[in-house]
Amino acid sequence: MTGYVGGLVFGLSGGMVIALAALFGVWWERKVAGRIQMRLGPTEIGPAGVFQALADTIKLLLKEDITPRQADKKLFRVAPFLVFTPIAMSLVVIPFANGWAPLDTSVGMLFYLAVPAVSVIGILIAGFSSGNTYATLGGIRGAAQMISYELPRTLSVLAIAILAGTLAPVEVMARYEWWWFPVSLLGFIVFFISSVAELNRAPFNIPEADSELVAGYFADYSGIRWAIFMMSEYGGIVATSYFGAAIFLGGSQGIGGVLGVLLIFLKAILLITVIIWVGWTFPRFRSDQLLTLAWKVLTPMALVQIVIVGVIIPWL
Amino acid sequence: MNASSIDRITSDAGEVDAVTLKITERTKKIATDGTPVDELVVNVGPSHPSTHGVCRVITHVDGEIVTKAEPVIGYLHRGVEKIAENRTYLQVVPLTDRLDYVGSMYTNWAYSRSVERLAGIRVPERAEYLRVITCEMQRMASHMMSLGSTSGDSGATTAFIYSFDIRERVIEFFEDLCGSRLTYNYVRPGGVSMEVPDGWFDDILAWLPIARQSLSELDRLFFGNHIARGRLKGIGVLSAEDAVSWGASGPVARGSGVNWDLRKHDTYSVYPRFDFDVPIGSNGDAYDRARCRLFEVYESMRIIEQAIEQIEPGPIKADGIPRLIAPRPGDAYDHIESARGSLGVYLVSDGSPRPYRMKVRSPAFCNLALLPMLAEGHTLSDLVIVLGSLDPVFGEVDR
Amino acid sequence: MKINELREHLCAQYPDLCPLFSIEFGDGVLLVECGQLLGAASDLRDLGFDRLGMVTAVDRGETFEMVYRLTSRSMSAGIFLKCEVPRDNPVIQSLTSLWPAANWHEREVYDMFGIEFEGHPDMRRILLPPEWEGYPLRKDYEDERIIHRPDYI
Amino acid sequence: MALVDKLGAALDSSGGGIILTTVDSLADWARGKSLWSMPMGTACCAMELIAGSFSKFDFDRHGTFPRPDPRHVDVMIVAGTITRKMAPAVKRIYEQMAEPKWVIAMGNCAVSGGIFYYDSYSVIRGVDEILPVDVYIAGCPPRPESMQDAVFQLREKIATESIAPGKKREVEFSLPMPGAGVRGGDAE
Repeated sequence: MTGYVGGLVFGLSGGMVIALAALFGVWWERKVAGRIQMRLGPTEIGPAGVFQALADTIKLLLKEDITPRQADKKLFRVAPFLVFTPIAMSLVVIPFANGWAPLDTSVGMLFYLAVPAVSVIGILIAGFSSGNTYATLGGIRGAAQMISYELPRTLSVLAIAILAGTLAPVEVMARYEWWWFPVSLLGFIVFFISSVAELNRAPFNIPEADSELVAGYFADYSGIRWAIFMMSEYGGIVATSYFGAAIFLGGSQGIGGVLGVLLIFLKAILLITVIIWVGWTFPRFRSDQLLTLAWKVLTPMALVQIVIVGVIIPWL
Repeated sequence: MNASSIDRITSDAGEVDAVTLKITERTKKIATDGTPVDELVVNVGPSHPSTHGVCRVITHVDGEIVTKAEPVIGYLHRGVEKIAENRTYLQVVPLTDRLDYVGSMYTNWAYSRSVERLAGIRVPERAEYLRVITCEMQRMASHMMSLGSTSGDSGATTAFIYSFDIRERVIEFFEDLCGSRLTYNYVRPGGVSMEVPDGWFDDILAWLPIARQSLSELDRLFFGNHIARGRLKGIGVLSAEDAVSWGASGPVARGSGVNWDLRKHDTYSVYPRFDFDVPIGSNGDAYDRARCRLFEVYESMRIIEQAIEQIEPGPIKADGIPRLIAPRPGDAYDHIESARGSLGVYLVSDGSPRPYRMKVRSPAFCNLALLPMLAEGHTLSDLVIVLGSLDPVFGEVDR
Repeated sequence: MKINELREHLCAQYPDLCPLFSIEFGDGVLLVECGQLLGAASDLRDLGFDRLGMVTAVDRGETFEMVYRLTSRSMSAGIFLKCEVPRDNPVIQSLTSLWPAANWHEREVYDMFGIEFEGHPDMRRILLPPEWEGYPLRKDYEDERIIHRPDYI
Repeated sequence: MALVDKLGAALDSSGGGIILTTVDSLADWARGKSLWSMPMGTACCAMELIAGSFSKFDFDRHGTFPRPDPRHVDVMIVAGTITRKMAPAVKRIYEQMAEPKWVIAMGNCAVSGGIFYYDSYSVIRGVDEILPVDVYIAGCPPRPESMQDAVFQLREKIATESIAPGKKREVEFSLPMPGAGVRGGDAE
């Protein structure tokens, strides 16, 4: 019984964290994008419009939840949760502070790489069950994209795993040394690009492609179900940025306490900002360019990275 | 900008390998029971973020590849040509504003030229200069919109906003000039409606260097991007022969290497007095069309500078134009080079103060007819790029 | 090119078209019989008028006056090609075989005037919805949905 | 019927007046501050609509953000002439929008047919022939500032709405001038 209660408490607090992360992410994105575009972004609610995303969320909660007549109703309703749950689960192994992650497991990196990938099923189901041509195309594009970027992403993380000799993110952070950064730079770039692609963020937002497919696989979702898609997107950004900051940038660098939490937070914010910056500046890839990048550029780069690390390891 | 700038388009085009997805032969997919697999029909429009207005494209796709794209137009058909038959010659001018709403000055001018030809009105020189200055600024504004929406369609929102910033400044100048941001009603039969405000020319001359700088920034931001070049190159290739036989004009024809600019080759107004070049593309793809537009903006700036230098005080309206212009019976056609190509107005008079028939030869209408040919065989993502590169304005296409 | 040079050029090349040529408001006009339209257009194309600028019609009461605007890049000139179609049998040859550009223009003329084009690959309405009744740019077009503007002149 | 409507109806019938008022004010605050717009730009006014969300005018300051997807938006801004051919599409897109939804008619064409009112055979004389319009903006085209004003006026209208179906709230505006009302909602 206590197990269930604990799970419930844990799940709810996890949900709160991801909701907060999404609220912050949305606000930050709109502010950063606004500044890039010589605008202000939201200003009205709260200081610098910080509660704008809250108003958006309340509004979306109170909106009508439409299930289109042509949709496969059961699948249509369940798809947002199939996307959201794996992404929320992946937050569990992220080290938010020095030496602490909600779930400190020895296979944390593997967990992080494997679990969010399940959300591709949700995207595919969302696209197909909508019964809408845009959504169907978006779902197919999303599946193709996410599967092809799994490989370079996993390979890129391998380099750090070899250097650290562990798969636990907390341990990696503890063992991190400054010269890992130049050595694993190639892998970091591959990780970053393929993570952006995994998250379907611009310039890899071809499943959503608002100028081609209107909104892609979630074109027919409204209200709270659409908000869940958005939350999983921003939750994914936060998770990726924290993971990248912990693994490739050294995370809290052995500094404990509030300072360490702040340090990893700042590094993650840096990565989030770069994701937003790139997303609003670059044109979108076309599907063939996307696959070319994955197979002809990123995968070889990740392999070269592994070779580099493999050459260095015996000299240590 | 001189001849080398035109070369730059040509040399630049070979820099990145053009990714061409044009399929020449397509194997018909057959289902297991022997029937051909149906293609997916995607209905793009009439309200779609990148149809630039209200165009509907019924697109048949095989996977991602467009096998057939059929544009359906007329969603903005307002019957301007019929309305004009019940208005006097001067009352038609505001209607022409609403045709090409991205570049209202052009339709004003083309219509005014037609009326002037029909009624035998001679326009004072200062008015001609003012027309050239405003229309070249309008060309800048219109091309910035086109370039911006090309980048917006390909997903680069920031580039859109940067280019719109330049456009916004031009519109501010127009607001100072005639009080309106979009529908100017400025060029009228017999001249222009208003004298320029004090210091207007100086403001423009002071702004042009800034605009050049912003333009080169935009150039680097969007065209300097590897993804953008990959998205635009080799997409929607139009051969020069097709451009001529399909009646394409403006940057669409010039991007294909058709050296045809009415300002230069069938010259009108005071254009022969200016020194400017006509940018010509070589590959005829979306990239060359967009580059042509970009370089035309530079050329427009040159023309504006020269025109402001040459302009002299004088009357801005022809003398003795009656309120009711009633030309002698007959028909006249006159055309100008708008941002989208040769824009002509055909007027038939029966001697009464109202036009008996007005027909607008809209360049965007002719250019848009190319869409099925250009989009076929490309991916769905390229369809919006091709459509954007034809730069249709539906007020003008549908009239 | 000056309009007189154009006339001389035309008369030298195609003497049979010469008497049909006139000048109006500084533009050359070639008024032909509708049966000759395709031939005359083809001749003009060979002469160097390689672009079909526009196709339109004017409601002249008993007849429709078809107006084709051809432009020449090599001569920097334009010319009108006109012919009269009877109102009771508005059928004319299509120019799509010479210029594919004629496709949409002729569809528009069909849409607005109800003139049918023989040999056109896709004779449908283009601007108005397919179920529309009547041809709006005909002078006798009536539609109860039109509100006529009070006459101020 | 959305869940929130059921909640509103239940609260209204069971006499939960105070709770209803609280929920109403929260709902109206959120709805008014986050008016995502469907840019139904058909003609000239669309240019001003685009200009409105870009650098110089920046509707995003007020939380108004253009989304091309009708399912995600709250207010449809009809900017431009609506023709008979276009009208079914506009109506259909309006029907695709999720409740609660509002319509702003931007520009003379959308208000009344504008310059095309007389003698046109194909123009719908005002989008209110096919949709319920909440705010009208005159102008041909209206300036982007008028667009912003329309958003503020729409907020005032939203402030009088209740989540209980068919119920109206009585709201006192801080600036009781006719036609002026509150600018910027309750933030000031």
